[in-house]
Amino acid sequence: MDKLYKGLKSESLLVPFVAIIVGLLLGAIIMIIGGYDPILAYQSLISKIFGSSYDIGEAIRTIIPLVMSGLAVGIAFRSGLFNIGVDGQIVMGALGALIIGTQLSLPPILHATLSVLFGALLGGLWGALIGYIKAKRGINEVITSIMFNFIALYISQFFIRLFMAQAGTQRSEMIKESASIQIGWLSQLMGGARMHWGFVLMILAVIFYSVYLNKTKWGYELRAVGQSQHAAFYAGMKVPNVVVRAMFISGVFGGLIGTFEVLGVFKYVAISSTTSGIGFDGIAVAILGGNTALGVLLSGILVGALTYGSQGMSFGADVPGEIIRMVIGFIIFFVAAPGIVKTFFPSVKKKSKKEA
Amino acid sequence: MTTSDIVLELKGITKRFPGVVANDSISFQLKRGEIHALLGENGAGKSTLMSIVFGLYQPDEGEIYVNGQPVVMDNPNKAIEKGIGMVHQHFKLVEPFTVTENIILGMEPKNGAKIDIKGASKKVKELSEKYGLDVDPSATIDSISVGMQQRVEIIKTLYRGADTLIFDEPTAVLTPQEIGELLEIMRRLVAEGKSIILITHKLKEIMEIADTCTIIRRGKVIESLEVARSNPQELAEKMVGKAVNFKTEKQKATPKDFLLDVKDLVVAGEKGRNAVKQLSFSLRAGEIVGIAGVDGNGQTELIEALTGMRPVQSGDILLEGKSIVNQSPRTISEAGISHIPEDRHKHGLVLDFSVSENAILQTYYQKEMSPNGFINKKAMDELSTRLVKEFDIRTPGIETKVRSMSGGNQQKVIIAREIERNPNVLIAAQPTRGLDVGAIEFVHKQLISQRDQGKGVLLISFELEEILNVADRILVLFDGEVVGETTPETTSDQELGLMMAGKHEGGSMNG
Amino acid sequence: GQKNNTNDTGTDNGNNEGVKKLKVGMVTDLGSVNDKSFNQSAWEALQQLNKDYGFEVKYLEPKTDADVMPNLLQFVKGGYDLTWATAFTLADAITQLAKENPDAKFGIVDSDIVVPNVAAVSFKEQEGAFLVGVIAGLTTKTNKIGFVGGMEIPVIKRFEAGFREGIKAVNPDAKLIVNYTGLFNRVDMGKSAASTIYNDGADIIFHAAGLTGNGVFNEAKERNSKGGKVWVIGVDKDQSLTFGDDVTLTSMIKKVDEAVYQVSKDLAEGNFPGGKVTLMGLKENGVDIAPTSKKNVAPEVLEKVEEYRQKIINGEIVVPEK
Amino acid sequence: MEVIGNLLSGMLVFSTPFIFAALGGLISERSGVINIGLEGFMVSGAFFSAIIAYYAETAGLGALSPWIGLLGAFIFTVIFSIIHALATIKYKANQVVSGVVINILAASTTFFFVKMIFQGSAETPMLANVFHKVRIPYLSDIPFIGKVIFSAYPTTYLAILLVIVIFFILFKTPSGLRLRAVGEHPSAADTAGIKVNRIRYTAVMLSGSLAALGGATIVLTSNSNFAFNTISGQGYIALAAVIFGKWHPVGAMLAALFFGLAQAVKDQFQILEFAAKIPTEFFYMLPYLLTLLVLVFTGKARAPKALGEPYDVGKR
Ligand SMILES: Nc1ncnc2c1ncn2[C@@H]1O[C@H](COP(=O)(O)OP(=O)(O)OP(=O)(O)O)[C@@H](O)[C@H]1O
Ligand SMILES: Nc1ncnc2c1ncn2[C@@H]1O[C@H](COP(=O)(O)OP(=O)(O)OP(=O)(O)O)[C@@H](O)[C@H]1O
Ligand SMILES: [Mg+2]
Ligand SMILES: [Mg+2]
Repeated sequence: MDKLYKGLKSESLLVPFVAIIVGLLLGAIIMIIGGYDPILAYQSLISKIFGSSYDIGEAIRTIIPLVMSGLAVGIAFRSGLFNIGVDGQIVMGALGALIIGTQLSLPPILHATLSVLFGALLGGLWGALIGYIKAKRGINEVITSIMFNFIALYISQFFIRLFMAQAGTQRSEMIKESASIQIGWLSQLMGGARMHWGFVLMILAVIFYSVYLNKTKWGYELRAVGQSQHAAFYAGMKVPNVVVRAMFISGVFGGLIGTFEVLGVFKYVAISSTTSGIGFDGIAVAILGGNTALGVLLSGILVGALTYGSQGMSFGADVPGEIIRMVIGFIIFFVAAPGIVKTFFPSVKKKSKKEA
Repeated sequence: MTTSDIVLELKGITKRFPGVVANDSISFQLKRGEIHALLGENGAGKSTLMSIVFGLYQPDEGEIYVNGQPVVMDNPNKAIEKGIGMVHQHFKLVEPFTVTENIILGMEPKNGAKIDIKGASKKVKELSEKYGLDVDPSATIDSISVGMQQRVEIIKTLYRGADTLIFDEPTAVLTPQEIGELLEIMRRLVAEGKSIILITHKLKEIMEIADTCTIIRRGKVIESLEVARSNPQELAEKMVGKAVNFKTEKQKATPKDFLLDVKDLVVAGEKGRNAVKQLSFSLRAGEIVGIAGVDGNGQTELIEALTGMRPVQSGDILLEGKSIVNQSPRTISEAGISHIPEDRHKHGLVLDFSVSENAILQTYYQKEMSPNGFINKKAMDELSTRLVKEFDIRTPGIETKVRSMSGGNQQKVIIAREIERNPNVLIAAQPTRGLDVGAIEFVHKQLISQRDQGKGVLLISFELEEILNVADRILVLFDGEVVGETTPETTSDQELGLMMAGKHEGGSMNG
Repeated sequence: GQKNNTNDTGTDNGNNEGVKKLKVGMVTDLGSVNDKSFNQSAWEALQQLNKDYGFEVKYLEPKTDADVMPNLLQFVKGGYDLTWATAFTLADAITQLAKENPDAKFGIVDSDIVVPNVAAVSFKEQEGAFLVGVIAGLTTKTNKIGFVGGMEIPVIKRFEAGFREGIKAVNPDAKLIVNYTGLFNRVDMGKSAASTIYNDGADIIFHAAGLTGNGVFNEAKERNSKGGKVWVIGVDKDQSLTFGDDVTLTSMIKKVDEAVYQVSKDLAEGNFPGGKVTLMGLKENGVDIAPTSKKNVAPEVLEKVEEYRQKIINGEIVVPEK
Repeated sequence: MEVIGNLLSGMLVFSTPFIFAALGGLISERSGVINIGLEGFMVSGAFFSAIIAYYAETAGLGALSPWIGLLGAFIFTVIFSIIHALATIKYKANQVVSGVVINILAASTTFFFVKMIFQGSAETPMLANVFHKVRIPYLSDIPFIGKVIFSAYPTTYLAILLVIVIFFILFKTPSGLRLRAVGEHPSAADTAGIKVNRIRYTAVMLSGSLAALGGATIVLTSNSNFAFNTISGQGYIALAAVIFGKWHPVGAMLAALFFGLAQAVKDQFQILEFAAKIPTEFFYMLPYLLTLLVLVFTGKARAPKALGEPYDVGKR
């Protein structure tokens, strides 16, 4: 208890903690106004997340893309770039995995590996292209990202519809079983939840993110460029290359999300009229996690768990899932503007002042 | 003396920042029509005090009286209303705006709903004529020189009807000519009945123009004295709290092999025209070559060309006989050139990196610092700890972000890093800008010690005093060309000044 | 707030003998249960079942593709007797779940999957579209007719193909202008597409574009309010009820509610059509033109429609799917 | 000729919402506050216009109701823009994050309220009274262009009028000068006696309301109601138009028009004979591809210098 208190005293932990509590409380207030039962709602939420091994598994499945997306946005942020194009990179990653997964016939592990790699590569190149246009033509990456999201969507639709469509459906054909990255035994253990190797890759990605940025010379370059392009240039770094590299890595993270969804969850790609939006949630996750590896992991877990749990809320308490989106919004808001929390909770303010 | 002669009085002003007491119960009086200098080391609390007077910061304790009336200065508007104007150390000008727009900002004359730009321009013209502050009202700020920008700042305060003007290190960024002109302007202002507070690190200027000097050390007022009854030595000692040495001690140079040969160098400037034109010179081991000149005569372009940061149009640069022209900054730095850049915030440092991260900015990728691509934290920390010690960098620790350090200490981080690399050639651009005398002395010593170890040092400075004190040989740069070469022993301020203005009398010789 | 379940015991009104009270759930297509389209039709059927027989019914609206599985499973685990999926996009999930949970029963709309414990219901949209094509072909004054599709996918292609054939059958000279907006949910794009087509001279547009189709109606309304006279042919439900009969020439309806109601009731009566695909064409009364059509469609045209209906029903005409 | 006429009128329809939202984005960004929440503000505008116009209609206000809806959208969106303003100005939150939060909150809250107000319905009821194209007398009689340009929705005229007004304010009046100064160099503005934060508050709130007009336009001219996907990405396009238009009202308008044109081209091309051979995806891609190409060839723009930085007196 003492330790817990000590941990909480430090502002970096206290603010998100209070933010989560306040966010949930606000959600409860809105539920009461809307005539719902918040206690039942949150009970259903919790029991949806932890209710069964299936639910735990599926909650993890929801968390994986969010963490990856947070990493994708985060590494760009750290390099001074704002990548709102993760959605497009996801699409390209999925397309890449789908192409290899459906068009080639290879032995199991090799096939899956190649599919993942190709998807990651496509995602990476898609990101790198944004970086390249920024580095060479000075075009703001925000607009290029937006345009690239749409373009990716239609490129993918084009390929699926013309080359890989499953007759009579609105989706591609299935990937070959050899390309699957699902973990059958684990899924069975988890009551059929869609478990896949993406989980392991996600953990590796988190570690990579942390080590690469903080411990390697390449990460040092990324951070230097992120903080001051001029100083980086003065110090002999090839700034355009670093920008392209950062966006490539960001794109690889995005692309991996796409490969996980195709090879581990759905086994096909649906022709859908919009991108997934996971890339935008990634912005929230990245910021909530302060763009650090551990932070992104934790915030991804939080956002993912709440998102997954919200379905239980509508089943168990008839509460519309939008409420949870609001709660997520509130939480990010309070974390981003800690001053608000401090204004409302002067005791927090006092404590954190002493800390500073 | 009646109270009405005191235009501004501060009583017991205290301002605390986390970890520092920037101003410790400061009391201060400004008399009508005087020029009152404020002197103190970097971080002594001068800027903070003036920010309080101008309403940017609120003091934790103490009162401010203007013309004998107590005033709560809670925002700059209040100060402006009370006739106080401030010319900030870092100019507060909106770059894409015109001179007129900057001056009228916040007090725009109107013509219906529209700004009366014509009327405004006229008013600006009038003011500039009255005080001899020549400016072009329709030029944009980014197209005029630093000296001009400062005039705009001065007109801005006058336009707002200021009686009391505060200048925070106004000469740090000016050329000798411009400094002369500024001092002239100040005299004229005082003659018009204005009162002036002048913050400067240059004792010469205080001696030349100030009536009174208040010395601040570590946030406390040490003394207010009449300048006419004092001397630079006394001022400096009171400021630092111990004896100081002005003239940097140095032996005669013993130049050896040629290290750097620049031949017919042509470099393009920002606006398409050539900023460096057919420039030739050389630098030998064991000498300090000073490049004197007014800002904007090709210094920046020359330095950037030498260090690979800007492409060269034609000509050659040889380092120990090998051409390094149009090589990347990395290649050049590896070939043995260190570079203390002109703009420490923009180029020299990653402000949000720690001291130790900044210490490896040039060497992070090398074997010793990052074997197998992983940065060796231990080596990095050892290096920075050693540099902090050897170069007397005042910082709470090596993990401190350099952004929060004082300008002088930031500069020391750069100097330490660049010297530590043990270069053959050290290019030092404006290495002491904005530093106090103690820090300046330190930097000069470092440059000379490099020379004495057989390195070549190229010192680019707008400060004649610095050039005369430190350089062994002086080149004068004008309009992208070397218009004269001389030595400190054989020249004078006047002669250098003439050459810098483009008069070829000092015996023009190229190379 | 509105409840997404209805479990108050229905009014016992005699006709529920032999009908077990079931728990029936449904998972919508990505979209809402109040979409004024097939999600809503299906839900209305379930509510009707609640009223008629006291079924306990509930729906879930997945927010992303990934939510589909857990949502379906929620019903399976919640002990529901039957779980409906209201769109063929859910077919893969249903197939998998049905195999993993052989004791659970599922229904799916718009799909032809064959799994023992799944009752699939599929429609022959092309047959209905053929009939509205006949109406359009005979009603047009400009000999130009438009079609606005959502995405270029097989179902929508069936609408287009049937419509095209219907027009061709009665008016070979009429030109069909086709525009796929690429999205089912962008009303403004539907409006713009309609505007382009009407400007090109068409006077009737048939849409199969979900919400995007609302834009077609809005454009037609605006034109008519300024003295023009253009028509829209609605889809899925009788859209004259939403948009008024001054613009709605007719609608091609898909009786999703009928199918859902019937299959659910069959289960309660012990005749669950599992492992079968119930194909609902004109013959099975699964597709039709809106009952309100006589309001705007000339009687002789309706006669023609009846003629073709018979031909299709007895197989004289086989309407192509693409 | 006919084709071009169609294209231009399609362009005006599509670009009007972008113009409003881009103007909003521009005002906020000119004051130094990034506004990635345009999407959310458009959602809010669409939502409020739909329900307010609906109630006005029910109250029997007839043809006046779309105007009331438009005004309502403008006013009530302040609920959201004040959140963005407080967070970014007072609490110095990361501006991008705050924008993302606005987008999340606007989408979830409005949809939630639609469900609450209309008994679980996913959309608001269809409006009977929406804006219709108006012809400007005489001008619309000019052959060819007259029909296209002077026969448009009132919202289109309003948008163009606002472009002119905002241009005038930004570049000719004291308020505009101050706004731009605040976005370029807040501490210069501060020392010149300008209340930096007050200007930013005004700009951000105005920004939200202007973007709301964009959302309202979509409801009141083409959609006739509000559903959860009424706004799906238009805000981001408007943001692109701000940057593409180099933070200048006329530039932003041109960018918006360009984008609207690209959308209209997509429709027009499809009905042409040869189009049948081209995959439809190509047409869908066209607006974005064209924008990208134009961008790559026209090069970069300079953002307001202080964009993204909370104003902090003590910051060096
Ligand atoms: N905004 C601030 N936050 C925290 N500390 C500050 C701030 N401003 C100044 N300080 C601290 O106050 C002290 C005085 O700073 P000040 O800027 O007044 O020095 P100065 O005398 O103007 O120095 P210089 O000669 O370098 O301009 C320094 O120790 C500095 O670190
Ligand atoms: N936000 C801040 N946090 C901490 N210290 C600050 C801050 N702002 C200013 N300072 C301190 O103020 C002091 C003086 O600042 P000032 O603006 O006068 O610059 P300086 O040190 O003279 O350097 P330069 O002239 O190169 O800008 C420094 O010692 C610095 O540590
Ligand atoms: Mg200072
Ligand atoms: Mg200083």
